[in-house]
Amino acid sequence: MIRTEQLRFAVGSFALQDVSLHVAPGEYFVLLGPSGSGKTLLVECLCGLNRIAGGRIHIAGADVTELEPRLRRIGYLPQDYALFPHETVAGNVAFGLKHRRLSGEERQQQTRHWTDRVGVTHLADRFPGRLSGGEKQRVALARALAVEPDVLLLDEPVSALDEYTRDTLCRQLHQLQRDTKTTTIHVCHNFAEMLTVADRVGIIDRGRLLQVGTPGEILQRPRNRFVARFVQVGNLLSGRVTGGDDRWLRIVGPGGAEFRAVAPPGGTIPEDLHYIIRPENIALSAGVPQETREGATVLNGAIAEVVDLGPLVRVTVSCGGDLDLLVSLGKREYNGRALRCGDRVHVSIAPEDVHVLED
Amino acid sequence: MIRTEQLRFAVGSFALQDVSLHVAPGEYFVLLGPSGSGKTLLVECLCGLNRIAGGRIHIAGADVTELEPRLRRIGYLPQDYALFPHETVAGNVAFGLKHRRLSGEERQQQTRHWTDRVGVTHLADRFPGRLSGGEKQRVALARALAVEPDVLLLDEPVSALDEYTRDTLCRQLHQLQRDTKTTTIHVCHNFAEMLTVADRVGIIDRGRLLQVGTPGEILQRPRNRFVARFVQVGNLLSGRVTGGDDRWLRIVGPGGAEFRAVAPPGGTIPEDLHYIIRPENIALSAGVPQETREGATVLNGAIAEVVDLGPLVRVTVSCGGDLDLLVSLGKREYNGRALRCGDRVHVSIAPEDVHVLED
Amino acid sequence: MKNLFSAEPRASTPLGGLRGRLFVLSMMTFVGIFVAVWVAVISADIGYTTGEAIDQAIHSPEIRAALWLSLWTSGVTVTLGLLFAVPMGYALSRFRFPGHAIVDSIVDLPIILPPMVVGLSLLVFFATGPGRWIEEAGLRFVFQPQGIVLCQLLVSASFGIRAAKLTFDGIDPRVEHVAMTLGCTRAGAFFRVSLPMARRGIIVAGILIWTRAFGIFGPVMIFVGTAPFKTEVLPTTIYLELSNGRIEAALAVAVLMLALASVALVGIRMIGLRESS
Amino acid sequence: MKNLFSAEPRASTPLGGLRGRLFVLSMMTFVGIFVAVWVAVISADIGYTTGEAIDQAIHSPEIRAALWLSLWTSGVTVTLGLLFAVPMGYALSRFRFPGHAIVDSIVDLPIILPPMVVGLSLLVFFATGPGRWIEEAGLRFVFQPQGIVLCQLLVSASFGIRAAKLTFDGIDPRVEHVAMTLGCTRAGAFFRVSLPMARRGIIVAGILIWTRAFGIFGPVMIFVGTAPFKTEVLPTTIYLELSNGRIEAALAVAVLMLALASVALVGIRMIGLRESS
Repeated sequence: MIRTEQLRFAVGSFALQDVSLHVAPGEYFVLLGPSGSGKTLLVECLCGLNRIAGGRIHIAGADVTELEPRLRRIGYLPQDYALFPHETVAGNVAFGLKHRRLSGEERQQQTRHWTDRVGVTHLADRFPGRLSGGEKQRVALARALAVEPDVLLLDEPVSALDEYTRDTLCRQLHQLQRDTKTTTIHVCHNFAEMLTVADRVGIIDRGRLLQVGTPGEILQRPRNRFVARFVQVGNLLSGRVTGGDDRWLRIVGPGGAEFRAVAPPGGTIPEDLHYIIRPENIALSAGVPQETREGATVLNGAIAEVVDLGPLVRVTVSCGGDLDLLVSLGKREYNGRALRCGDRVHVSIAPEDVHVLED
Repeated sequence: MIRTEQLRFAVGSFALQDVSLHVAPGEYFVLLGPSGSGKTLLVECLCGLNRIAGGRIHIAGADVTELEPRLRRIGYLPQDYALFPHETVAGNVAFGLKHRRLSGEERQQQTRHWTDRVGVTHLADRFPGRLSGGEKQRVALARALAVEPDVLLLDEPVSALDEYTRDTLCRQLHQLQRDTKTTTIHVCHNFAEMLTVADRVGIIDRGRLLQVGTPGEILQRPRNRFVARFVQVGNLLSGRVTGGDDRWLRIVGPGGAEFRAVAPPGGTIPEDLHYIIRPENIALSAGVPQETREGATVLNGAIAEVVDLGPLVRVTVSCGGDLDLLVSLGKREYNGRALRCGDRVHVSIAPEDVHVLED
Repeated sequence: MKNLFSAEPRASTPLGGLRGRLFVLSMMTFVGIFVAVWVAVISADIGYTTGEAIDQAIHSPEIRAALWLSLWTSGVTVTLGLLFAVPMGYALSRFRFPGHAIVDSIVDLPIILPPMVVGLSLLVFFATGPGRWIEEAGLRFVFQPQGIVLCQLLVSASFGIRAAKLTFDGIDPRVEHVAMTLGCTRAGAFFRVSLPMARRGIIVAGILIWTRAFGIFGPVMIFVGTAPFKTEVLPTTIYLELSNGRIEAALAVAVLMLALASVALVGIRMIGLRESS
Repeated sequence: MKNLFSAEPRASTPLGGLRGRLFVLSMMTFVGIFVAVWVAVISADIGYTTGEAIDQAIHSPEIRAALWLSLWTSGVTVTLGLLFAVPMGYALSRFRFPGHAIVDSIVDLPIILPPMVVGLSLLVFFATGPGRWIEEAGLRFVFQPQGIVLCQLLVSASFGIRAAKLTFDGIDPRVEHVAMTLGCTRAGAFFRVSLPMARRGIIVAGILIWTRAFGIFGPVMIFVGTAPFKTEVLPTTIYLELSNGRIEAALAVAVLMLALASVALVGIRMIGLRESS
């Protein structure tokens, strides 16, 4: 539905570099990156608010690279919503309809339809200055959807809201997108927010698209160290390859611990590399584990810290040397045992869960 | 170490109302509330930056209510750090030492000690304008700690930082506090941030301290609906009391489901009430559960949504009527089963896990 | 415009001991002196004038003519000034073009420049080269009422342009961006969104232009002279009446101007306050 | 001060069709006319004057005396003006006190007021009540050089106060708060933190006061007269030379003032730019 090819754009010393992106019809795509990564610039380029220096942009099959914003058939919800303060809620929602050949009555109906849809009809005569953050967001959404765009571009749609209303509004957003089947690109910097809505996600940093995939792929198989850190992978370790066969790579990590990892497909493998082990993939047991998967590394260590995060408990296991491993347990798993700081425990890690990074 | 009694302060239409707080020596206390709840105002009152309208403030046993900020022996780290832009990093850290009777050499030693401690010695000659957010935070921390305060007041110390550096800096902060044993009050609006550092936590809203307790207490036993929503309790339900005995209360909830709850201690129980069930306390099984705890409610429903949050999987179970229950499973728990949208499942909820709110 | 005419300071009154109170007191002393001086000066004006003098002044045909000339010239100046201020303020706020910094400096120049220099420059301009050509073509300014408008415009337009630029700077470009994605052209976004949003700032810009234009004296005197009934504006009247020893008449005119300026000031502050609330 | 003298607009140049380009063009037309007018006027000045005329002007004892008088009076005014501007700007920015809005309005008044009214008001003040008493006590202002300073101060101090207030508004009070928790009194926090942080804004405030003070004419003429070698400042020189038909001399003085104003403008812009970077 929306496709960019080798999109390039520079401003000052910052540049978007050869961004190639493809979002399928009806897909909810999240563009995730830290502040200053170029997310907003990219969205502005897609809107036609910045003239790109190179590459093409296609929306709904048509090349819109040279088209003005008003002809691109996009819905745009910028940061802080940018409602028109001199128009009422109804006036805001109806704004885009004035450029259609509609009778006054049709326009009213349409406006009413969309204010109903997002649940702000009771606020129709208010001015934006007197709305709460969540109400503003919904009005901006209705305004963008009222023109029935091919693509909806949401720039940090919940960042301005209070922590505890974000989750609710994210879910409403997702539901609305499911109902209207509008192709959506949602820009955000919050990893947890992405997980609640995304069909697919693209990680962006310093103007480059680093990895695109489903949330699960990004989570379990980050491509490089930046992505790994950004998705808070828990255990990001360095090591040196000491050998390997056609199945497994042997890596000596911090403290001399030896891990086996599934060899990454293709290409040469550097001698020094980085790899991740997700905290939920590490098994924890008091005694030496009886059943382990083939090739698993078993280490013993002491519990250094236990942090109760509610549904999740994060345990830090100190395995000697510089090797501190984060292990996460579900609350029920944790309740079954009595783990305390200082307890000696064993951890086991299967080769499938040791994921080698590209850099 | 720091104690307020019935502290009152009003500005415009907002007021801090009878805030009584007690933080023990060496404790890491988090003041958690949404924006506009009065957290920052309260910290400013503790600093002596606002003249309070009523009540007393004690620090280290002394009544400081009428004392100027400079005499209160506090370290203050405001939002955005407020470094002195016309002083170097070393100048910032040394700022408070100029009011001590120290020789130039002692002052340099002290400054060096604290820049070392937070790891910014290599930046000593830089001006704040050229530091990253994380570096600024550490300089501000060194500046506040250099005067060896009785109490350290941190106002949103990591909110200005990138999502993925927050966690690291929070842990460093916590470690530093453990090492220096400085009594600390840390203001924040982020629930997850609180969990990683807090010994105890106070929830504040609209100028009132709503609940004080350990993170676990707040999580499992929120006092009222505001706290429950704020700590994202997952399942906040309303119901009507239909009966009960000395052990359990019977509550009919949405969709006619009957729950048993441990009767809250003392006081009269209203007929209509709200209660919470944490997602990690709900057991999920495909068949009718064989073992349930005494008095447990067993419901059957269909899986409406499965969201993979990495270490955690959030499952929405639709139990008919208006009753949608969120259930959270640890990743390993989840991996053991093959749950799909539409599957029929049973959930069981023990009376101990149905917590009745005060309002 | 809350930057130029702002309201209450932020809340926070740190506790201070005796030294803190002395510090606040010493700073407030300067405030007190400043206020006292102005109150004394204005009181002297008002105390010394009489209703009768003002009444006489208003009924003097010469002063009436000057008042009328002042009003219509400053009215035209405000209109023309805003005609420049709105597009220029917008262009300086939104467009990036080569020489932006130079244009910005040229806009600032009249704010910095001594007004007498402007008057003399106009005189020289119309005495030489292209200026003389314009005069000879029949567009006469020197010693003409329309010359007053020109003087006023050159001296005051920049204040309007600055105010308009500040206003547009304060309007998030994203509201225009949204309007463009909703079907507006750039012009459409300007007229349907930015201009309505800027209306208060534009009114303030107009008042600022007006106060400058209305009070101008030096440049007007050297460019169009002080001919009664022809090029005499109210500040000229003060000068002429004073020269003729009629201090009461001069004072009556001054009090009139003071009253008008106060109305303008109250207008600006009310608009500013409503905006910030 | 980047609010008053600001730099480049924010980046973003939306795509526009023909209509978009026409819109931009029409707005830029106004910019073009404005720039063209000023370039023409200033060029006429510079084209018509000669090095010889400027040389003569500088060597004329009368003009030298006027230049010297202008320089020292404006210098004293800047000093006194800043002496008021810094504490008043700080007090208006930081302290809440009853009558804050009224004081704020009184500070704005001289910005709005026609300068001639200020001159006349001073004349009236010193001719009546307490003013006459001051004059009789030996503190003479009317028709005295020190009267020039008084005129300049009343007309220009407000610009400095506004600029100082804006500067302190732009300094986060939290830096003072931190300083206070680190052992400073309120005064200590002001002198060790806010004042050093405000130094560029204060320099700009000083330049603004100076440009006003240096260019003042009308009020000076009516309050202290136009006596050569005694109360003749440079703007007066322009008037006197022109009255005597020596337009070259007047122009030479005007070009001199133009040059000084340009230096002031460049100074402000450079300080502003360095601050925003």
